[in-house]
Formats: sequence, structure tokens, C-alpha cells
Amino acid sequence: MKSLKLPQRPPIALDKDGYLRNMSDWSPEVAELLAAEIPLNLSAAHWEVIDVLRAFYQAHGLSPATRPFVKLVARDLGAEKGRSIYLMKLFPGNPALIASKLAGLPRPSNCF
Amino acid sequence: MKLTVLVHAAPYSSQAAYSAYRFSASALAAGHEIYRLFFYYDGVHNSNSLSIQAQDEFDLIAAWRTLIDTHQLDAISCVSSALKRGILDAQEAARYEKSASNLAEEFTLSGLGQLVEASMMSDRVVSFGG
Amino acid sequence: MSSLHTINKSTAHCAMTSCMKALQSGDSILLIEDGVYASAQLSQYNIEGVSIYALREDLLARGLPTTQLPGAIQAVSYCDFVDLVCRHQRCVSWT
Amino acid sequence: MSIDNAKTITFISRSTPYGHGRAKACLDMVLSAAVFEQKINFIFMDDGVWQLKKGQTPSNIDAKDLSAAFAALPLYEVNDLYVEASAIEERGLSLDELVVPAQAIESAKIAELISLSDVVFTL
Repeated sequence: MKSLKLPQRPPIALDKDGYLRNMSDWSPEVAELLAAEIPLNLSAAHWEVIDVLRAFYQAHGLSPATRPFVKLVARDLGAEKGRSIYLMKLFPGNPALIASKLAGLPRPSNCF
Repeated sequence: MKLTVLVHAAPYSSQAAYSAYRFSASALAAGHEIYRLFFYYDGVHNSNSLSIQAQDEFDLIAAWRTLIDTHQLDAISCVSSALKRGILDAQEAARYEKSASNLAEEFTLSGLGQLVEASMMSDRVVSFGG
Repeated sequence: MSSLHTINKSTAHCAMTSCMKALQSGDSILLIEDGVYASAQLSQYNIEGVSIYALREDLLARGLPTTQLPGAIQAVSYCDFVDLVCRHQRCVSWT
Repeated sequence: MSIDNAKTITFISRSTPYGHGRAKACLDMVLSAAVFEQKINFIFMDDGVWQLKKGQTPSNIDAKDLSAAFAALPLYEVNDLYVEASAIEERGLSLDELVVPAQAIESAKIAELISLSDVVFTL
């Protein structure tokens, strides 16, 4: 089983795709470690997106796939940031998948 | 015509899955194409290869398997419905570190997107369930 | 743009009454499974411009005669079921 | 994924939110169809209107709050939410007790929405 190791904590279980098995294991440090695995250095620009995702999940219980993810960022952080190109630069590959992983959310279903 | 058949009922708990089977077989016999069979919700139980039926009762799962094999149908069990109900293929069993897999080999696990895509590509969608 | 509505529950459930609300002239109803028990009640509605069918196999299985169906209800085969699906633009299943 | 020949898909949700899994299964179908940028109608009939009632705290039965997802539907571009007017009335509910604004429609309008759809799913 894959896991993350933090000092003075039991290992944190991950699934095969690197998502947290238990959402309650999430903390900012855990996010940093998950990012390091990618590898990605989390900047303030990453964090504001992660915060938006976590707030959205808190409110609605959904892990948004690509299109709603982009729209969500546009709604909460402005049109400049709610664009695929911007998010692709921050989270290269599949932004909705990567950002949800770092935010400790379940894997979005039907995410292309 | 191109038909997609959606099954959201388990075999034996109700007649619905059997009706879906009879409908599908009749459609094929009439020369129609089945674009996809999609098993959703409790319907994923139709793809459980470990189900055992009394000898004197109709084996619906075996019938599905033969139909799918004979006509080379695209038969998909919804992956999230299946995992919840303990229907796993070898890959998912490995992913979740489970000791066995039981998805009948004629079926594939995939997402709900496959149902939406099938709805877009088919002339008609017929649902059986409840 | 007509629809085929299938009903697979007896009148103890709201499948039939819900289906009634969603009908348009030119639509058809096909009673299948336990829906065939609703034949008598359904025939009383006499819905303008809506044809009603019941699946023969399901009628016979339940001891309901296919020859003396109430009203203008017609017994049909699985093969006819397939034809009905093709003859209507969409299929709605009421469960 | 954008596909040119978008279809109109109507979902009719007729089940209570927690008594069994159909309501959640229907919502999951809606969210998936939205990803494919289809034109979606989401109709709540019969007991389905209970899904929209305000004040649900399903944490009491260790269930996820289904009603919380409805407010997020505009982000999925699912904007056409309808409730069957008579179902609301028969259950002693009123429109201001719903978690999201939904259009109350008569049965003739339900029939019309169906007649304008390419595919109809009921769950």
C-alpha cells in the first residue's frame, strides 16, 4: 500500500492513484507532501485554488470535474484565473484531477 | 436501429433485469444493433460471475454472458456502482488490495460517461429497473 | 414526437398515475412485468389518442387472459415491444 | 469534452433522498451528462420532491447531504430544475421550503418536456 510519511505520525494511506484513502488525513503539510510526489512546489497561487476546492466540497459534497472546476475558479477567484490555460500552468496535466488530489478530495468522476 | 439498453435492477430481486435480457435478445433477433448494454446501480449484479443459480431455475447471468459473447456486445458495468456492491475486475481488486475479483469476463467496468456517450450515439435508449 | 411509456408496477405503486401525467396524444403505453395487473384500471381511463399494449408473456405468466383484455388493450410479443420502441421517438420507463 | 450534436436529456427523479439509493444514482447521472455538455432537464416528481426540502441533516444517519449538491448544479450548467406542482402540494410542501429555486410545473408541462427530449431517464 502506498503511503505518505510525516514525522511523529502514523503513515497516511494513499490509493494507487495517489489520492488520500481517508479525507480526514488532510492537512496543509499533507498537501505539500502530495505535491512533492508529483513533483510540484505549492505557491500562493496553488493554495488559493486548493482553498476554493475545499470550500466547495464542504458546501456541496462534490469533487468537480474539469468544466465545473474551471467555472468554480472563475466564480471565486475571478475570470483571469478561471481559465484552462491558467490552471493548466499551475497544475500541469489534468488540473481538476491534480488539484482535487492536493485538496484531499475524492477523485472527480467522469474527469477527462 | 442502434439501441442502448440500461439495466438498473439486480437479477432475481425483480423481473426487470430478465425483461431487459428478453428485450435485448429480441432486438438482436429482429436485426437491430445494440450499441451498448449498460448496467447501473443494482444492475451491476448482473455481471457477478460468482452468482450461483439453482439447477431448475433460469440462469440469467449465464444467459447475459452467452448473449454478449455470441453477438460481441459492448457490455459495461458502472464502476462506482460495481465497487460499492463488491463486483470487481482484476485491476480494481489489485488497486483496492482485495483478495479476489468476480466481474464476468464478458463485461467491462467503466464510468457513467459511457452511458451518456451511448445515449448520444444511439437512436433509442430503453431502461429497465425498479 | 411521440413517446413509448413502459409501466412495470401494479396499481399499488404510483408508476401508473405518474405515467398518466406525462402522456401526450400519440403516445403509447406498454404494460410489462407487474404492470400488466394494471390493465383493468388503465382501460377505465380511456385516454384520448393513446394506444395501450400489454406484454403477452407477462400476462400469461400471471394467469391473465390475452384474449379478453379490457378496453382496447392489445397483447403484444417481445418482438412487438422492439417495434414499439423503434416506432416512437423515445422510451420512458415508469417503475 | 465537447460534442457537436448535443442532445436533450431529461432526468425524472421520483425517489426519496435517503430511503434508498435511487435519488443519488439519478444525481450522479445528471452530473455525468453535464460533463458531456448535453442540454439537461432535471424534473422532480412524486416523492422526488423530498430531495429538495430544506433543513436536511443526514449526518444523523451517516449519509452525505444530497440536497447540498443541488445548489452547485449551475456550475455544471444544469439550470433547468423543475418540480411537479401537485407533488409539492400533496406533500404539504411549499416552494420556499426548497433548497434551490425550481420551477413548479403542471403535468402538461412535464409531458411537453418529455416530448422535446431525445432521451428520458427515470430513477
